[in-house]
Amino acid sequence: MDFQPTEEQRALRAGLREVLAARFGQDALRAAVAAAEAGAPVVDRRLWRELGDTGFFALGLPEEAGGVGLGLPEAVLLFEEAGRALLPGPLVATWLAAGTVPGAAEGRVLVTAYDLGDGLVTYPAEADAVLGGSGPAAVAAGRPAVAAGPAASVDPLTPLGRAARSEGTAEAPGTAGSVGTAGTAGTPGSAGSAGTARPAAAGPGGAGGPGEPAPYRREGALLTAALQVGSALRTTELAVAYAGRREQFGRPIGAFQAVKHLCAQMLVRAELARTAVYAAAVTGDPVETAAAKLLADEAAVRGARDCLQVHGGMGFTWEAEVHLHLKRAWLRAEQWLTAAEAEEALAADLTES
Amino acid sequence: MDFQPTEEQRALRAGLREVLAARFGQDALRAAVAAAEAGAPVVDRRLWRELGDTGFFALGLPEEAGGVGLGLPEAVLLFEEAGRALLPGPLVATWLAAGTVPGAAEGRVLVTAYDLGDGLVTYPAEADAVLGGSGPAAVAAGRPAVAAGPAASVDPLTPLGRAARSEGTAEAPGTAGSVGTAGTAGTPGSAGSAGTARPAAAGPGGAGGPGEPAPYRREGALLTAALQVGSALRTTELAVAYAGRREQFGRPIGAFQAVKHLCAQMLVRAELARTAVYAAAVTGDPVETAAAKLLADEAAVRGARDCLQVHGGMGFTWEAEVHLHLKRAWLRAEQWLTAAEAEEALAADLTES
Amino acid sequence: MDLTYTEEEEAFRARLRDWLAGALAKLPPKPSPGDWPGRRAYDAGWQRALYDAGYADLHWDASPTQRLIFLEETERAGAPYVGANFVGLLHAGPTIAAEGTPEQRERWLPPILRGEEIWCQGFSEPDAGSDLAALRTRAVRDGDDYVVTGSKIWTSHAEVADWCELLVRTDPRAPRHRGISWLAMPMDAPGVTVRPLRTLAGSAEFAEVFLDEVRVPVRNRVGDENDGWRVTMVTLSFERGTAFVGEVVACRRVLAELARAARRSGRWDDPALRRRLGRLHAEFGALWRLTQWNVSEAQRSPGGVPGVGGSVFKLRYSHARQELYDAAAEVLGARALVLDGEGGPWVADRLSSLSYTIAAGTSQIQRNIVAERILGLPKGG
Amino acid sequence: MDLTYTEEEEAFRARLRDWLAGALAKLPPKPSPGDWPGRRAYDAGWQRALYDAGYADLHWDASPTQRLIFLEETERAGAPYVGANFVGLLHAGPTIAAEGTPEQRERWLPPILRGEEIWCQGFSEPDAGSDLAALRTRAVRDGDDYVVTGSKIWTSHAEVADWCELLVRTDPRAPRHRGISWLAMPMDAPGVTVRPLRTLAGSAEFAEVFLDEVRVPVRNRVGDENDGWRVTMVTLSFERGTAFVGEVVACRRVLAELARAARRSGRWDDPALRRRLGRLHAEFGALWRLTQWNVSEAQRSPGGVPGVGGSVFKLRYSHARQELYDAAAEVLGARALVLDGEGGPWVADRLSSLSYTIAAGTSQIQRNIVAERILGLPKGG
Repeated sequence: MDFQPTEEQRALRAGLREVLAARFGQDALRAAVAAAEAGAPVVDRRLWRELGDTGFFALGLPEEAGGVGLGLPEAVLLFEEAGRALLPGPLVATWLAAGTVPGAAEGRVLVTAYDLGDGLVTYPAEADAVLGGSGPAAVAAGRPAVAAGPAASVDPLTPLGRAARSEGTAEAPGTAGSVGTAGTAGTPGSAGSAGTARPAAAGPGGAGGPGEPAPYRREGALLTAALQVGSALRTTELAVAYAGRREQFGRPIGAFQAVKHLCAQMLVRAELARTAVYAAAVTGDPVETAAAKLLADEAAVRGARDCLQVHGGMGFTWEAEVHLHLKRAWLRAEQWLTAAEAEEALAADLTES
Repeated sequence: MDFQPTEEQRALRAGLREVLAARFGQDALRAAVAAAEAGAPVVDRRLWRELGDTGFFALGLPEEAGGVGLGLPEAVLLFEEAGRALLPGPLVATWLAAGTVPGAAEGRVLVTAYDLGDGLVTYPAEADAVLGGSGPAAVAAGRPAVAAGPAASVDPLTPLGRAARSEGTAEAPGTAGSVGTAGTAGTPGSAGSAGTARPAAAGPGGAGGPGEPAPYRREGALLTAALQVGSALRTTELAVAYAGRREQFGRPIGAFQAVKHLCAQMLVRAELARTAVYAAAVTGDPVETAAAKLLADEAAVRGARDCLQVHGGMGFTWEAEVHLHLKRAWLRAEQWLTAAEAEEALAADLTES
Repeated sequence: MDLTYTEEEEAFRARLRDWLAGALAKLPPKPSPGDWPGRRAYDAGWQRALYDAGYADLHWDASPTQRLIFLEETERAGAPYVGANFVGLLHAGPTIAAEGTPEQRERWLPPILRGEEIWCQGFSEPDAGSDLAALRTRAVRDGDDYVVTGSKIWTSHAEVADWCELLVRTDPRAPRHRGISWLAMPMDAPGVTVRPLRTLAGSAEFAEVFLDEVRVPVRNRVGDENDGWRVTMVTLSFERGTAFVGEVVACRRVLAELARAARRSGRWDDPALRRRLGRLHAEFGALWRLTQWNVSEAQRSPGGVPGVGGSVFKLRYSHARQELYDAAAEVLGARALVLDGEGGPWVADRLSSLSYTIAAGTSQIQRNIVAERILGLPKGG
Repeated sequence: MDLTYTEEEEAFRARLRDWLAGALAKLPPKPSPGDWPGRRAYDAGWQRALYDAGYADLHWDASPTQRLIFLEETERAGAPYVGANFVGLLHAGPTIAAEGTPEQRERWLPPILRGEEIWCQGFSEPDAGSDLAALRTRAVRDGDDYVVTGSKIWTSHAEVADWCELLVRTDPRAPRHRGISWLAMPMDAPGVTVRPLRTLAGSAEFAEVFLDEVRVPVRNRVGDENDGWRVTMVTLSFERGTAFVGEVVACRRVLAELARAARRSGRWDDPALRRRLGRLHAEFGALWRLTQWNVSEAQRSPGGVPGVGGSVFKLRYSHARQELYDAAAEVLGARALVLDGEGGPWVADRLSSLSYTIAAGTSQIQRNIVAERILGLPKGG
């Protein structure tokens, strides 16, 4: 047993961090917000393509299918970085669609998913395809059917629209246009880790068991949790940096216990969530995935809140990065698996074990 | 409108505080714990009688019935003091039984009640009578019927026993021996306050409405909340005193923000609960009573917990007063109205209003 | 302990209710949030109506109980908020009334009451948030003027204000709290630049005010030179008095609406959510009673300055308000992500509730105040 | 990131499991909590059994992963806790191993491993709780002895211990952390008085130890004179390593029992309670993974000293444990008030869980450590 990331895994993560620092730093983030506000597309297609070139989306596909042949453990490390950078775009759905929707693996198309309740869908105008259906088969149904038009999203970097069917389920509005199943080609897991492969275990015909979400929904929840962990780690860093810099009453506010302890709790939540996400990535276990999503959502939302509190008034400006973390964290908490759903899944497991 | 206590009310409270300081101080408290541990009776009958002489139990009875002719607002002030002093004995049930059970008003008898779930009853060996039944009629049924014998109480100063019927309801095990209804003689409320009277509103035949607890149960919850408020105020004082005295790292621990803020939150909870209790006493409103019990239970339990945290290791000794507050607060939280019941009652009111 | 109102108080309430019913019917349409001149005109018009009906000086001269009734009834009736008149009525006005010369009172108070002049507040600075006394805006005496240079932040209604109550440092060598003075600065003075400040809620409710050698006559100073900190504290103590009465009433209404929304959507069947709302019902009910408690206390002390209950109230209320909007988000589910949908106003209000544990002194500072001033714990840390 | 165990590790686990099955069958009946000699004999007997089977030195010499497997398996099998051997195996022993002379190691280590000598800890003092360096127990050199006077508190197994690892102040003029030395004190030395200390749980798990001019030979000092603080820190770092592995395994078992109890009583139908337990399931699952994470980290660093994960773990775990027993109280309802009823062990465990946010450094101190040492925030406050 060696739960720590390998050298290769660390290098993979560091590589993406470098790419994002160069291609999506503070200025790019502000520019993206300004663009989104002006009604321009949010996602930088060139960057999306570059991500595709690095193998970001094809990470989980077998090498013979043009993929990288790695597994969820590597994926969560990369998604953590994307979450840290607040990178916009339907990263999770496009990753899940790689191997199913042509062009997804290469970063040539944006794929969104019905991963929200109340008939909402992300990136309604920009997405080229939508992943849908609750069964194991992921369905690419062309552009998401947006009936009632766009909805003003609380997160400026995640546009929302109302899907044609809006009964509040995450089902596909139309299941026509099926082009295959997501990643059912047996992807080898990384050496030595159990169950890291894409949903090879569940055949195209059946989900993992009664009440168990389809594998791609489970993976969607896990990768979203990884984004949340990245955000939680980032808001911890932002809070610590500000607390060390900002002076009030003659000393850095980080010298005051109240601020110090807020920061400590942020780190504790982020680190525990990170561990849960890594563990779920390694085991592929649905109960551990539910735990990971639950803890990561909480770490991200509360982390952003506490970061705001540490920043005081200065965190309340539109220009500050903090509110973008909070809004994105709120949004992600509703994606794939909500807290109530996760808690019920965990509770059910308690009496079964 | 003048919500603050009148001079007379303040004097009443100060008077009891003086009596209790003289008759039930730190040493008496420790002696009572030691006696209880040795299997001796917990309640000091002489003190009980003295309380009767001061009008403590007869406070709510009309003057023509030998009472004091005051109302719930005065009662909660007195019960707050009793809670602060950790005075043992079935104070609430005996107060409710005044006018019903002979000798209760004068402090000559101890009256307990079926105010706990799971067939538990307090002071099984010491009580002379038990108040029971869930209807408006309070029933004195002689000594509580203890079937399975005593149960080891978590609170050394509140002995517990198992009642004959133990289906987990708070119903009377036997309703024989009815000697009248509690306080149905129209007691005048204090001047200028609405609905402060004892349960005169509900006739002997019917409770206040569907799902609404019998008036005496409502009063039981309110007076118990007042005891909790007293405990919360006391643990706040204990924490503040210790934090100002105890030095660590070269200064009083109360100079550290972490400790300071714990104490501030204790006060905030206690003060809000106190306000809620006073308001419910003045209005007699069942929804405000539920709010008062909920907030007071929380203030007492969390106050004792925080007090323990402030005291560090020194609060963990048997000799320290802190744990007695915590254990009593746990117990009272289960009496008359639990948090879940209170929350449901409050929720029901939300959609009715 | 008496929660019934006197006959006079009830009569006041009845008259006010009658008047409100008529006055609100004549109200012009509400301007959009970004229309500052429109908002100024709307708020000023409402203040003028209050003035004509004899309710203008309720924040100054009425008994605390009358003020409570006024705030309760206006909120219940859906009357406009104090809006652009906030600083004039609740900060600058009371300060001038308490500390100004007869000439200053004569000059500035009547236009405030009639809704003719709008004030804004120039206290906070980028480097002096909760630590207000760290302010650095300098005022240098030059003949009959102060020459003021610096910048202020979190100023509401700066775009349309006539006057700014300004805190400046007049003696940089004095201890922090000593060398501060209070000035009334005309907003049209040369050198004043206003830049809207967009908040995380996306709106521009606040502004930054930049001061570049602005000349303010010395006669516009209220109180002695370098005595501005004391003068200001008189003002600030009002902020934690009855300032939140209307909001508590509003929160109780919002909570009831939330419960009804939950019933409609079926979320009410979830006991965890239901009990969470029940708990908030207890919370806001008690906060309302705490307001009455604090008002009763103020009523008894002749100065009418609110006691310690203010900090207790603010600590709990700011947290409860955030809890309320978090609960709203739980009721709404994914709809809490949409600004213009069914969750619309709730989502925007949720965003603005985030400032409550920070504005007017962070919760951390409030806890220090409670611990040190009420509980007497040692300073420091 | 690999959570599978190597073949060798799995083989170790299998052997251990086999051995445990046999060894536990031969275990004598468990002594009552108040029977200190009985407890000593029981714990020492179990340690001897471990020794004979080759498992005695797992806390010292085995790889962190083997230690993890050992703790996991012994807890799962219901084997006795480390009990009276705790200080010897986990504090004093490792300190002597790391800092002692060859003679000291030879004298004290083998009897610890064989369960022949029991150690207790004399660190805390009434006036030095979380601020351990404030200790005041004095040791004055007199020839070949130190003469020790003072008192210690929160000492477990003092009644039956042979040795006490004692921190004393040998230079009262040196800065707080400097003038401290580490001594091995024989508990039968004249001048040592042990007084049981009753805790709020009603039990006497701890004792106070009073020292009145106790003579301790200078050769019993481990490390240099006045270097005891550094020597001690080596020891303390072990406490936050794998020390809680068994407890996490136990908590997960308790949680599952709780869920079953809730199903039996019908409380499981309450979604609020159910979800609360579900959340705890996530919590303890993640804490278990965090243990593996920390062990993997220790495995990589040759010294084997646990990293920052220890403080993170302790902060979260101590809180989670209290949450667990609060949840248990909610499941039990009024039965949580009865010590000898159905809620019996849970009620007692709830009481003892209260110490977790205090013992071995309060949560407040732990947060300081995390903020200052891990996050690099400034000291003070």
